Amino acid sequence: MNTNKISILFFGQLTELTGKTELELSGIEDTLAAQEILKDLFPKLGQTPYLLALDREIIHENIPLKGNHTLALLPPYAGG
Amino acid sequence: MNTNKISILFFGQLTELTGKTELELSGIEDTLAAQEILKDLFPKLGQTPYLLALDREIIHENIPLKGNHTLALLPPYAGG
Amino acid sequence: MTMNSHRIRNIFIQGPISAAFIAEKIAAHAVKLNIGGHSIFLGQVRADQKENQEVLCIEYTTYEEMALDVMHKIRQEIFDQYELTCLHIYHSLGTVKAGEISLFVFTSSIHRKPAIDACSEIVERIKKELPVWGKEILSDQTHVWKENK
Amino acid sequence: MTMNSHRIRNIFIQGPISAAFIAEKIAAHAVKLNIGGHSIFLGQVRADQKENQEVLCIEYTTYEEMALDVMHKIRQEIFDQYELTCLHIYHSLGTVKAGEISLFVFTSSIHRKPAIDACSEIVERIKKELPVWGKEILSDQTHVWKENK
Repeated sequence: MNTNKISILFFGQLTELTGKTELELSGIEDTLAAQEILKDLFPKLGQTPYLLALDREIIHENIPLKGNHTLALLPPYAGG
Repeated sequence: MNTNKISILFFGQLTELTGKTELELSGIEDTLAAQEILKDLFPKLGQTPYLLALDREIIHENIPLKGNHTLALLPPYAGG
Repeated sequence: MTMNSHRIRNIFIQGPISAAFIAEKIAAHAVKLNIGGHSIFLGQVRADQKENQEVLCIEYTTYEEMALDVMHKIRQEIFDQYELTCLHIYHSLGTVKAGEISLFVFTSSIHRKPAIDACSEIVERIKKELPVWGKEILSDQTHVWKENK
Repeated sequence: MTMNSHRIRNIFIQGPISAAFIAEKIAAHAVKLNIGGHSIFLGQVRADQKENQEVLCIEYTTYEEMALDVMHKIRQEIFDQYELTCLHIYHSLGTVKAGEISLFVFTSSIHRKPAIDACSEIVERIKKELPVWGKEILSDQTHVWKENK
């Protein structure tokens, strides 16, 4: 059984949309599963573009989650 | 008979080479004639690259000189 | 290739970047006698019209741990790619008003071309890769979220 | 297209360009609320090795009447070519020591690209087209004449 802890971080407009800056999930198989759960918790996430960063690295495909990780949801950047 | 007055200006290393910053020539037909006279006066000019500016505009061909003008000898630039 | 190129530097400054701060950084390079050219980019907050209101200021936030990783990687790659003598980058966090400066990129090199090219590439990469968000506060106290194109 | 674009401006400054002067020019743009990006180039005198000596300083001279004509033409062409909000150019005359700044080009625009591209093009044109000469004074008090490539 997967007992990992996944810290979820929200930034920018996603903090407004979810009302949170972070939350913790556990027992998550992979990043796609995390995204599905988050979409159930916060349906508006489905309409919003964002990138995923796993442990501070942008990921573009589904990654299995063994052990503890940080998964950040990054809306479009506005630096500069 | 051509009684024009041509002010000759020297800049940069040409002031060292000629020992002058300016001089006046008169009765000069065209810019090529001015260059020949200057080369006779200052033989070292023959070995030195320079551009000619007639009345503050770079020229690349021989120009007849009617009336009074300023002819400047411009060695390689070093601005910046 | 350069001092400190392996150390992670903090690039973030609370509030706007002042002209005095920029001057101080410029003046500090007068002792580097092999530098022939500096290139500087400054990003300034615009009072754009949005939803019939005017942008008064931007509140910048970041994911700092990731941003410093990203910036460190950009620094390394830029130093590998261009013959730079120095490279300094500062970005504001918190509130920066219209007319104030939020980004300061400063490159130096022996001849001018590496400094100019590197500066412009760093600005592009910061806009695309640095996890920073900007909440534009409008004159009616509503807000919109800025998005880089 | 811009204020004063038809007036011939003097670009020359006696001696080096100070960081404080640069800061003053940057700060003056905080009231221009439509500017999004500034690009700055600074030329700094290098202590190059020449003929086994070190360059201590450069003594700059110009053909001022012609230089101002040339600069005016460059300004006009750059404003025609790029969507600039502002353009400022300063060049030193007289003695500028190694480590000091002799050229300051400062462009501003609504979005960053015109400022960046125009600044770099102006620097290239100044090096090629501006009638300015530089006598490099070496550590043994002899001199050589600088030539732009």
